[in-house]
Amino acid sequence: MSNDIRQIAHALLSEGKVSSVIGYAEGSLKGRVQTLIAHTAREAEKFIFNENCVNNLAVYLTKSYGLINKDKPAAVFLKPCDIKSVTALIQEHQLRREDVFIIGLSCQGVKNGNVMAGKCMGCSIHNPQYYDAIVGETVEEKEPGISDPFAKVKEIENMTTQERWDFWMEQFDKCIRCYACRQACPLCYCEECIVDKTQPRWIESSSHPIGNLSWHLIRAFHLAGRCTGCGECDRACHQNIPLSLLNMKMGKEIFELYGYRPGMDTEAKPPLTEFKMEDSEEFIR
Amino acid sequence: MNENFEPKIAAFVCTWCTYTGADLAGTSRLKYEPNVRVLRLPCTGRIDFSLVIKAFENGADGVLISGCHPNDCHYNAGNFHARRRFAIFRKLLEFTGIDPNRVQFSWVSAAEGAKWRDVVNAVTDEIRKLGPFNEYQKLIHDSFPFRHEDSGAEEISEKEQVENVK
Amino acid sequence: MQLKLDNNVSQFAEEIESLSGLKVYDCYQCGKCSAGCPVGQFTEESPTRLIRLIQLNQKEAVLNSRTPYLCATCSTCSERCPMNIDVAKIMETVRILASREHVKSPVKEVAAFSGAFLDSVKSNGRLFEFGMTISFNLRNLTPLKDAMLGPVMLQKGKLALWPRSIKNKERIKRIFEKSSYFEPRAESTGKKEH
Amino acid sequence: MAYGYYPGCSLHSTAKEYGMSLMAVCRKLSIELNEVEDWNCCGATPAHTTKEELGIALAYSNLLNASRQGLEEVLAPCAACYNRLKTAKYALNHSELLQKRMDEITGGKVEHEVKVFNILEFFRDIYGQDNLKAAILKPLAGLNVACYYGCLLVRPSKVVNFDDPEDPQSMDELIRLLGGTSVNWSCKTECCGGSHAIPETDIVLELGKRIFSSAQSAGAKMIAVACPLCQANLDMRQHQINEKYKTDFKMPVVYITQLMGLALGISPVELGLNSHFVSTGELVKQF
Amino acid sequence: MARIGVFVCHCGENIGRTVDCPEVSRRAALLRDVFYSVDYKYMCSDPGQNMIKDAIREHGLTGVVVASCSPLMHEKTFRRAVTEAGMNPFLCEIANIREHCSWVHEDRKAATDKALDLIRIMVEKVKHNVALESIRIPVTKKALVIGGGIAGIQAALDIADGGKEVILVEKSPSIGGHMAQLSETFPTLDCSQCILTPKMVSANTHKNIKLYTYSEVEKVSGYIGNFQVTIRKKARYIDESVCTGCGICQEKCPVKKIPSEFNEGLGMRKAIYVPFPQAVPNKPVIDREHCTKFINGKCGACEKLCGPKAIRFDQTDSFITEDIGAIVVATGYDLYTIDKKTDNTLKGYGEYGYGKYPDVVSGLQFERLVSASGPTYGELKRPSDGKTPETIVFIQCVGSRDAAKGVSYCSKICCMYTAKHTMLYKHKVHNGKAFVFYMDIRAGGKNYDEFVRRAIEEDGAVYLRGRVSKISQEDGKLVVMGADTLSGAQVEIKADMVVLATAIAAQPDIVPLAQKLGVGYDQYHFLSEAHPKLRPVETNSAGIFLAGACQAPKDIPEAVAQASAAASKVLGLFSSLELEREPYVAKVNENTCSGCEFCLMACPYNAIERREIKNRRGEVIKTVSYVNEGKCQGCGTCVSICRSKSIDLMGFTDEQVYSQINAMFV
Repeated sequence: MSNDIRQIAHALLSEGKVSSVIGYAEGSLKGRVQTLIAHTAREAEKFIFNENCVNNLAVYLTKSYGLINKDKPAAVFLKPCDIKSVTALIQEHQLRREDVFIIGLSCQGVKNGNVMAGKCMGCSIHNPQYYDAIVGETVEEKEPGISDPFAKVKEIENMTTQERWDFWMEQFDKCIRCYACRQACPLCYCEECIVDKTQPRWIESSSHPIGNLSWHLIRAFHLAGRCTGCGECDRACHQNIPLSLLNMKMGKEIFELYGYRPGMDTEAKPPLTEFKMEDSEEFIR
Repeated sequence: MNENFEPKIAAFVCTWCTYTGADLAGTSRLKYEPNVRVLRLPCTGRIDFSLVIKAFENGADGVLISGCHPNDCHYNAGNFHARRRFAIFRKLLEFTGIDPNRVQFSWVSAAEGAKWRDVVNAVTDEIRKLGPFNEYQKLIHDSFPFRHEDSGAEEISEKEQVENVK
Repeated sequence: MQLKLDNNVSQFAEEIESLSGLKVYDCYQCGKCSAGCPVGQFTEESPTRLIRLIQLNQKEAVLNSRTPYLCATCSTCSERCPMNIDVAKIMETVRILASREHVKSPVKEVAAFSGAFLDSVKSNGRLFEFGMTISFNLRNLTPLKDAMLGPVMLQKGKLALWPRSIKNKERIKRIFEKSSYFEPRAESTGKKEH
Repeated sequence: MAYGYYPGCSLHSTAKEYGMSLMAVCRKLSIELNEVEDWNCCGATPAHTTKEELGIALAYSNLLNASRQGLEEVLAPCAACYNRLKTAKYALNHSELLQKRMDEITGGKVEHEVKVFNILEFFRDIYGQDNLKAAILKPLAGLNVACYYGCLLVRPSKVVNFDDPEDPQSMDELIRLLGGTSVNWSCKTECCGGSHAIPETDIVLELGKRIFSSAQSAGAKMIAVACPLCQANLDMRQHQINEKYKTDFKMPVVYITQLMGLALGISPVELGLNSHFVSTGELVKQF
Repeated sequence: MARIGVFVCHCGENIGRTVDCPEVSRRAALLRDVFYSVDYKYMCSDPGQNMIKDAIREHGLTGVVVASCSPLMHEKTFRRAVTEAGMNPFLCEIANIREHCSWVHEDRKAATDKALDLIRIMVEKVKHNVALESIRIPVTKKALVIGGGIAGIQAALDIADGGKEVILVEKSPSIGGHMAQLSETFPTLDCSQCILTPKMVSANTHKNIKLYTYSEVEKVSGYIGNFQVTIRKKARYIDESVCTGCGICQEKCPVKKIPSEFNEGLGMRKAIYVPFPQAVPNKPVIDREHCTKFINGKCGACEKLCGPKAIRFDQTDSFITEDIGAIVVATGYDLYTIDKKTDNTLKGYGEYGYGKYPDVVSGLQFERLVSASGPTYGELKRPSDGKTPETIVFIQCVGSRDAAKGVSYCSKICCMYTAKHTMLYKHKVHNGKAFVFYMDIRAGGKNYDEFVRRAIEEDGAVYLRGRVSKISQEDGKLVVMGADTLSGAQVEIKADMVVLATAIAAQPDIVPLAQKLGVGYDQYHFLSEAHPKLRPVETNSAGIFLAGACQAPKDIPEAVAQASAAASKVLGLFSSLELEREPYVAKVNENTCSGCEFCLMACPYNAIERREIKNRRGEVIKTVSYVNEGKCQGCGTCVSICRSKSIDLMGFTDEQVYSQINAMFV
């Protein structure tokens, strides 16, 4: 498979179809991969794809990396799940369709460290649905590895209010506010994050309990109806805060209430920018 | 929970329906609990969920959000947007262990002075039952060891003036 | 005639609604059902009036009305009702309810016919017209009704003399035993279809 | 071509010429009909006006047999049977509760969907008009026919969902296809009181009279039907009507399949045209 | 450093009774940044207002909080007062200690504490208030009226008589609308055209009205006072400036058999035609569907015979763009189609045989049959054989109040025009009999019920309460099978003619127009007013008004009344040089906006647009949101939706709200 990858990358660059190709290359450590941004056909030789390619390269398509808005599109290798992020970026006008060349990778699931990544266990799409080119023969679609991807979420839902509070306070207490979660998230592209806003300061910046709680509440809510569940926030957090649980919960509620799944349609209206007359209001007096 | 505890409740209301309805409650001399502090905004559409968080950070035991009934919104749709926003936000609070009943939502029209009274009383009563928001108070205390719980705002010491101005 | 009404005025209507899954109070008495009813000139209460009586809780009058028995179940009323009420179904419901509550049919011929018909089906699994006609006429105490038709039909080979039963009669027996008066309906009945 | 066939009680007796003519036509067109094994009575009006579930169950048990037999398309020539089978299907599609009950009552479950067709649908949609056209030997030239659909073929439209309930056309099209003329008249879907054929004679006489006079004033020489009840009613009662209302109707009431048979060159006797109460002589003469 | 003044009002006893005002003012003085605090019996009185003005001057206050009644009562008063003292009005805020405090609480201490809290909250807000200028929007004093029926004509004339310019756009070749088709009008039975024609003529000749017939609104942009409207002038294939309307072309045109729209298909017209004799303008139009010249290039008779040489076969649609200040929508109604839908959704009134039996006609067709200008020149002859109907049946609520086959609403005018029809009938056929099937008689209105009674008592119309189930044809008669629920009997009438009072429906092509205008519409596509009771002629799009049946079924008097109302709204708007609006609008911080366009999607007013930020070399660096102040109504929905807080709402800024919350509980 890695061969096809190099071929297509080589072709795209040598024929000058794209300004750069974003992909995976062997990492310095065994079993780790690193991101490679190739600008010349020669570099394309380093590209690989294997079960260690867990990270979501869509993040490099956010403006801050300066790889888009060139005269030519940027090509990027994406797993079916990563493509959702690109869809979302296009939907949210952060990326013009013509500025990206999506090379879809069929994927059997990837590893996080030496265990299968959580997102893969609940995954049910293994072949790209939306792409410009595709490499690797289509793999057979199979049911999610685990019966219920929301098991952990439900576990927390079943706790008492007090237990939930204690659980999250313990988690948030670990937060050192390094914002790695923000950095890793393809959808945290705001030019100025609300947390950096000082006039007024909505979120206490120091990593004390109040600031941490506010930050994680606001982060979770800002991703409600947008998060595509790539799980990069979890991976990025050195404090091992299960951040994606909050996003999953939001996603679950959004789907149950408004039947919306993020990252599926570049033309769709995000659920919190629209409404229906008949939306539920059981909680309103 | 303690019966003689007086909850602090922040209310965010829209000008056109609820605020006017509350005015009507006044002109009709209806009596209700004095625990609510009303903050007037043009529309529930303007009520960002972070206002709720801010209210808790400032020691509120409960929050009440109120606006126009569906289809009555002066701005056509602000209340519909708010409805979705808070339907989801409540779920988030609940999930993180904050009792969603601390954030109450109601439709009160400009004609519903009596309903405003009932809502305020009911909400005050409910929050009173829930008791003071100790969990959050504790966070506040741990975060701002220097902030005095009840510095009566007026008669502020020089020290604090400096504290707060910076 | 005088109607004595009280707070239970909608009791019967609600009973009919929950049994039939139809919305009785949707009827605004336009009369279109009555206008097109093929048996209209043979009935005392028009369908419109019958539904009105249901709306006004006149259970006894309704269960004893001849209209539901004379209804030819042609569904013209249901087809043309501006409020999408299946009027024929209401007739059917009243009839079934009456038999469930053992109200004697005011139109004995129809009752007798149904009885005879179902007996025949029950015992043979199929209809055996000749036997059925005879048994109907006996039940109906009009042994010679349509007697002149009989021979002609026989000669034209249109009445089979011996019942052609089906093999698996158990199945029919079971159906007759287990079937209840009304089909089960969830609480939220009367979903209108447009 | 082989299809499922649900004759229903009448086609073996009162409507035997309907059965005969249908068989003759199918033989001619080499259509193979497999009778639903051990079928039972659909229950007709008495069943569903006595017990709602009985009406559904009797029909359902036939669908059950059909599906066990592996039949996917079943022809129900009798309009009443057709209507009952369709009603059962409709009711079941709209209520899972009912489906459960039926499984209990009949002790079985329909494995696959069994499509039910009336005679007109069958020849129009399944066999195909072109095929039929090709097989015509003696067009019904100069034959003025009043197509009578009655109630059960077209109503309730949301259940049978077959043709326009107010002004259906499928039988008229068929007649035209056979080379005949279908008159434009207004009693196409009026009720003949069929279900009261035996108990409430007065009603059927009145309704029958209306239908005949309408057909006559529209210039029809005969009435074509696709329902044994209608046929029996209008044919058997015609002289009673004449007696009661001092009218002089001499209007053969024939099955659509009999007319098809004539057009396909089948002998009148084979089509049972001799077993009518009102003489079909005039008609037969031409063939 | 802020210098805030607090002014506590006793409102006589109203506040003073429960709130210890002197105490409140004393403690307010201790609040941070409060440099002046005073209480007084009546702050809204002149002496009270002077206290405020003086304090501003003497102490150089930067902000004022008046603790008094609701801002909805006296905010304007006090803001005017501070302005007189040279302070920007938006630096004055009200703390509502009456409606929200003294009147609703009994415990004096609690009330006093709350009053102080409310003041503190407003003090914190006013500290962050900034001087704002009311938004002034220039107004183009030219109105657009869409639709040339009676409502549109009336609105246009009223505005024009008010001395303002009007553009009147009508999609058909002549103005006049449905009213021009009517024979006589209820409840007075005066001839429709006698009262309408003069109005049509003056609409055409009025110096302030520019008339575009056979034209449609193509595009609408802009906002109140400043719309840009593009009008498509469809090709008539006639040079109107040359055509004298002599009519020779119409006379000589060989294509005769085209059903006339004006006569509801009961009469025929030519391929080049003037829709009706009194048409305005009296200029023909060529129907290229049927014109032989367009079909096969032959003929061209009209061209040859036209004296002034006005025929232009090569003419194409032209476009005109106009600057418009206000728009009146008067697009009127259409009739519900009675006959079975082609898409075979077993709907339609098959049972009434409309379209099948020629003598079953619609109400509007009946109008044409009894109209002096109609195909029979006012003589009532039935379509099938020209025979005068001796028995006629009118059926009301055909399509109306019919959830199954039509619409659920009441079409409102049918009861009246059916009564009128029975009279017109009786006046033309003295020995005839008219039967009416109805469900309810809805004749609310001046002299309306009297009118219906007249039909029954004087003209002998027989009213039967019930719907009709079926109409069939036997021996040249229409057999009407109905019911009379009052007697509980079936009714059969052998009639010569049947008239169906068909439902009023919205214009079939209204939705695209409504969307161009940004005007809402209901499930039946009738346009939505801003408030059902208090703003019946306005829409939720500022500067766009409604007149006539485009909003809901209406009769002529109502349509005319609403048209005049809309006109006066327009004139009111035009009476000022500029519009002044509270400056509570959203503003975008273009530096931090990342252009996700969530605000743009959520804005209820489409007030948010895209703006491209370019560098010196003119290359687009990024696209951001931009608020159109003219359209923004200041709801703030965008503010809550913006994740990066890059939008703020003037008057209710993040900073103001934030500091208010901080001041809530201490």
